[in-house]
Amino acid sequence: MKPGGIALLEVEDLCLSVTAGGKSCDAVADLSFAIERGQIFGLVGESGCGKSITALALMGLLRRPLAWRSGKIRFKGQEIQALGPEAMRHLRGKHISMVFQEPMTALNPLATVGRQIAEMFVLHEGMGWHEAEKAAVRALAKVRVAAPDQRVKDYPHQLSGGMRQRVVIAIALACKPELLLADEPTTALDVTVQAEILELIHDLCAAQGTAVLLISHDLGVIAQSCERVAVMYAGRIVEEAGAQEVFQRPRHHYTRGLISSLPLLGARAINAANGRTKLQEIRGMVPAVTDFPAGCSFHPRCGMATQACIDRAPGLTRLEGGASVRCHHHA
Amino acid sequence: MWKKLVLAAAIVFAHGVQAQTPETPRKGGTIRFTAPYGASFGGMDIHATNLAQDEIWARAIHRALYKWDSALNKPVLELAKTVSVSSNGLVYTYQLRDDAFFHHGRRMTADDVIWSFNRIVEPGKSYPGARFVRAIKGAVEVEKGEAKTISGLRKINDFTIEMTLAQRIDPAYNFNLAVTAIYPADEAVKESFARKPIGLGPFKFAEYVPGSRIVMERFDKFYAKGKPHADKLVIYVMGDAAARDVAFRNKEVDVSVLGPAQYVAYRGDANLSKSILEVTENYTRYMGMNSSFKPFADKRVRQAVNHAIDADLIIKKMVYDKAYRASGWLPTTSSAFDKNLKPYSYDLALARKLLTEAGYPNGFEFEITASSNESWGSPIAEAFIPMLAKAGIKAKIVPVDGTVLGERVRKGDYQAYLWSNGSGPDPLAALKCFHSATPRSACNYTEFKSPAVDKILDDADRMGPGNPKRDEVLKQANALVYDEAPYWFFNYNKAVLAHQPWIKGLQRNANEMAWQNYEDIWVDASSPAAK
Amino acid sequence: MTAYVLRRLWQMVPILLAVALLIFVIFSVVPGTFASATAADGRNVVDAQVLERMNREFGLNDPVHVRFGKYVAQLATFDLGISLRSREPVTVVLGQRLWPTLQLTLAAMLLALALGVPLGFVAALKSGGWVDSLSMVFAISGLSVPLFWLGLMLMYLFALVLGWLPSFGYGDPSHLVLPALALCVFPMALLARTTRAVVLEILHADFVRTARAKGMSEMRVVRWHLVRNAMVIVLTMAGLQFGSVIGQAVVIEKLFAWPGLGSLLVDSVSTRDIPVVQGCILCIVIFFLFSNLLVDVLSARIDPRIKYT
Amino acid sequence: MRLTRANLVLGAFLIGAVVIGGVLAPWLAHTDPVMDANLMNAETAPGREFWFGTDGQGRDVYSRVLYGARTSLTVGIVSQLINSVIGVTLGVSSGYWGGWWDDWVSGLTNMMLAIPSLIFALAIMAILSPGITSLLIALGLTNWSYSCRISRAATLSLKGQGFVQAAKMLGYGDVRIMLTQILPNILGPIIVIGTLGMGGAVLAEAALSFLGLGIRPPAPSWGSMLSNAREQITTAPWVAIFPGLAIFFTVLGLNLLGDGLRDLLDPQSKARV
Repeated sequence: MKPGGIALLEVEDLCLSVTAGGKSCDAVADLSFAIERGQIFGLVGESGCGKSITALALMGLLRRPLAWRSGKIRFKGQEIQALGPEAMRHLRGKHISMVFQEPMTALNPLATVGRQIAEMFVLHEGMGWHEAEKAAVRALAKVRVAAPDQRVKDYPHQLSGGMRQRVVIAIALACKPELLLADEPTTALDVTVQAEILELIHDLCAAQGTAVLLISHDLGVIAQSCERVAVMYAGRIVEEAGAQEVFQRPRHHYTRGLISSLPLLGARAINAANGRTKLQEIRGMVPAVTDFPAGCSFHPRCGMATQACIDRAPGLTRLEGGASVRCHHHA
Repeated sequence: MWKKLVLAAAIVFAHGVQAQTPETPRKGGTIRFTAPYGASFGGMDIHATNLAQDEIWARAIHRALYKWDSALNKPVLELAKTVSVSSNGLVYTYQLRDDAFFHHGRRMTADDVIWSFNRIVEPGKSYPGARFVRAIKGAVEVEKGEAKTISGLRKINDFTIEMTLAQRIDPAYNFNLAVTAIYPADEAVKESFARKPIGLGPFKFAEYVPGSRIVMERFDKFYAKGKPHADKLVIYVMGDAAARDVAFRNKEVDVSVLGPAQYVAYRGDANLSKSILEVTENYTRYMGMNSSFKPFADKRVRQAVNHAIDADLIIKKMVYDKAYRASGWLPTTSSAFDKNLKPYSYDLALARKLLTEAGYPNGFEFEITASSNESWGSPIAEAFIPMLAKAGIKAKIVPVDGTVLGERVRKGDYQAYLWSNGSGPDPLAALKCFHSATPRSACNYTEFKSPAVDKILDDADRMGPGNPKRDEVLKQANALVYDEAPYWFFNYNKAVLAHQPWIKGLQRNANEMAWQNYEDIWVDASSPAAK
Repeated sequence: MTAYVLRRLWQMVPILLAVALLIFVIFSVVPGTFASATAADGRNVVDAQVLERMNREFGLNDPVHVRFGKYVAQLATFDLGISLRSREPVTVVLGQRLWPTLQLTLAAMLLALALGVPLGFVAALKSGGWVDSLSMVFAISGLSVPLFWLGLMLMYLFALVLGWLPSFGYGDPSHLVLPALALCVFPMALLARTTRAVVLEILHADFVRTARAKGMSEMRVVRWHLVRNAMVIVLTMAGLQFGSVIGQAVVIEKLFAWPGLGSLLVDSVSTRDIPVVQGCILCIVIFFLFSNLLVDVLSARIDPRIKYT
Repeated sequence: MRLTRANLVLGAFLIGAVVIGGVLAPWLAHTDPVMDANLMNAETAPGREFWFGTDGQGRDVYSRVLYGARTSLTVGIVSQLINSVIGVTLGVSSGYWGGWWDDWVSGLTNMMLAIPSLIFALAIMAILSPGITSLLIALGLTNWSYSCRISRAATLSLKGQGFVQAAKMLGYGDVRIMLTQILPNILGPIIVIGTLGMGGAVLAEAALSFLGLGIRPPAPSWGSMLSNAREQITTAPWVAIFPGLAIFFTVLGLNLLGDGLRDLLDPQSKARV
């Protein structure tokens, strides 16, 4: 997108479908964004917006009933959306890796964490098991786990949630990937641990030059670490801009709603912008994939909706400074 | 029709040939016999069990004083060469064989016989053979613990024994089953005997796999010269008839006792029909009618039942002619069988008339206690219930277990029951079940009472065994019983043994077809187990 | 671990006692006695005196509480009494039948595992395809056939029509094939269904997604992460199945004249050889409890989350 | 998803056919299944007059199979009802009350699980006289451990939930809470277990018949018909084939129905059994 250099990851008009009851619907549509090398890119929105599906699509892990429909995903200039399973497999883990939301279940309960980390080295670095297990100790040390040579012998159920997420991160970063997809990496963790984990991701990626796609429903998490942010609603990006800009000048009413529902940061930002003091929630709920409303999909919940919003889906409006918004009445 | 006749002729012919041209028995090979009555044998102590199943193997290993001769249809001397009877018919002096050896090599003597009989009436135990030994004077005292040894048994010398009877009976009928087998006095007291029996029979014990088979080998010192013919005898326990059928057709076993359904299948099969052995067994199938159940107290009602059921049709259609219509209690193989007696006619009008005379013009209702046996249980009742209904009699089945049947019947806890009981080989013993002095718990299950029958039976008793006139007298009793109709007389079983073509020398044993004298059986070279 | 096994063994004692009590109660009210059963075939004129003496010899006339007292006293010394029919100690009688039953049920279980588990795996991995549909139709049909009928049909087919195998008997391995085959169908069908369900569940588990995200091939995912996880549940299921297999062995043993506990049980029930009946049932229960213990120990070895507590 | 529906539909269709056949037996049947034995017609092959042929006693197999549906359905339904009532009562009460009662019920359940149900049923059949009532008792008393365990576990987890607590605060009695708050919530899995158990009961009836301890003739029951016909397989195969098919399709229908119901009523618990 940026003229000149090729972005690490470019997503263009991506359309992903979900099949339910014999009917196929678009869970994600017209999705376009780009991530630069080393950049931390935030993808934010309520649950059910299509964030996780997008991440799975990037990993090539869409499984029935989800499927790719159209659009392009370019990784280092190479189109990967239609890559064969074998080629995709070589990309996964080695070049693009992922941290999942639920550290409690993301690890195999019957294998030691050491072995689960070591698998990465066996798979991608061609190491033998013995060697790989030594590498696993080092990888565990890197994610700041105390006594890693002991911990590698532990089973997941013996570790705390934060520890497990560290293990998951160690696995994800084991082979120094160029892109890390972090899907709600801290949601399931205690608040105290959340910051540590975010910091860990931030530091390690910076050190390795790994770009991060940080997915969260929590704007606070995004605000803490991202350079650029895209806001998703009902399968579409409704606003994309630099992190600062989004928080200071939210243009889409959905973004505003999200920010105003934030206790700490939100209160401050909205105070500055609108002079409101009360915490607000967005009324209503995210519609189900099968019945995304016509027109602007946000209109049933939007306080500013007009007849135009009901009749017509808004297109993406590009604004100065590389920002863009999808709203008939953007600020 | 012609086809059937030809077939029948072929069967007769095939059997005729077998009987007429005696082939030279071949030595060697294995006889693969089956024991069809249940899924196991009782154990290796044959004195302890009187189940038909156990007698099947015991005849190979053990010998009693007499043995059943199927050709003569009576028991003959086996372990004794001669016997002399005193003039009062109570003292029997046996000259024992001096060439009978036990399987461990020792010669049998009079001591073994005396020891064995004493064991059978041992007071603490309840060996079923006691009921036979009880005929010897002094046995009852031993049984009750009042005496140490049976006073009626006396050893004259090693091979001579004197037996004094308590009453005039023919001991041949008492001492031909393996429950009265002669044990080696020295070995039988050992604990190992219960696992590794030793006897006088033609085959010696080799292996016993409980629930599966007994394997026996030829005993070379068996007293009958040149016998047994086969090297080995295996008896498989095979309780399920359908499974036995598969094994037999698959040539895995040499003989199979057939039920009615299989009988018709085998008869219809060109190959299988060639080797079927039939005999009328000493069993009479019947429905007992309780004289204390009011309607059945009247002889006319009981006769009406006999007239109302088309027994011939049931025999033809359901039993597939695997039985002979009963015309009296004593079966065709009995020495006192009366061929002049005609079966009750199937005559509904007569049945109704008899019922009306008895005061039941509209019939009555009763219950039939029956087990599930296909030949003398509820299936038969199912077939005749509709027939009785036509005469106005409503019958209902009370299904019971085989074990419970006997108990109920002995207690008189029934209105009617279906059963099959032994009616031979000794006609007097068989008819004594109709003597008013015989208690219900023994075998007078319907508490039959007839002074005329009692008198005849008492007379016959006095005549003593061997009296040629006795059978004639017994025929009268049989006819009287038949006319009184304490039972619905159904049929005499035709026992059917299917055998492979290579098995020769099987006997038609009227007591139980599966009881064979194995020493006479031989296997020709075409058997898969001929080696 | 030894302590664990010992404690589990100790826990079996009350169950066994309860079972012993229960079967005693059941068979103390059973109609008919051994004595009446010996005369039940109607072959021999029954001798009332012998029957009476039998009842006396075996203490069948004693009042229930006296018999129960004797029974408990015997149990306390691991004595199961004397078989009424063969007059041998029940323990000896059972001892002769134990190995055949063990052989049959183990063979059937192993066969069921060896056939059912891979079938379930393939069905789950090819879920929705024709292999899946076909194997599940096969499995659900296998659960719907009367066992003795299945056995009889196998007998007809393999022994009579094809002549490949003996139809009955006991001894060399060829005799084991047909009964084990018949007996394995039911647990096999159940295991195939269970395995399929478990594997499908695991295929959607987060850690499998993690494994895929690692860049593992499906083959590796299955080998490294799926098999062991599925095995824990399948094993537990198999352990529970063992009980019903022992129960169904009664039918198969009777049909194939297999000399195991099952055919002994049926025969002893019909001859009212009550001590043997009681022994058989106790033996089968012990059998089942031990197999469960074995499964629990094995599961604990595979699954680190299960502790020996 | 689509497979589930196919299961449900096929299962319901098969069971529907059996139920209709059983209920309408007096109208659909050509003859009385017990009384119309006519030996003149014994073992007639299937044809226009006797659609499924006749058996050894000359009875119409078609009519007997229809009436047999009544027996089999009665056996299946009643025995499973007994099982469910016992299992749920013990399971819910032990889960709800806990304490010594729970220990006691757990012990009982363990014991029941340890005795294979077929063997238990066999023992009970031995002490009762053969017949349908005995069979119902034998099969009804021996198979409740599953529903007991499931309902106990469900009760334990429901007990802590808001609506139960609320009902307690409203002063509802224990029994009322169990009946109105807990029972409706565990009905789904119990129905599934019951449906699958019915299939098991029909098969158990056949197995017991084979062992000589089932329903005795002349009552038409598929198990005893099949078991009695096994010796006639070479002469009159139809006597065995039709009751055999009836058993197969009924149990198949119940299994399919149970599977379908499970996916419908109890989606979490997948096909574990």
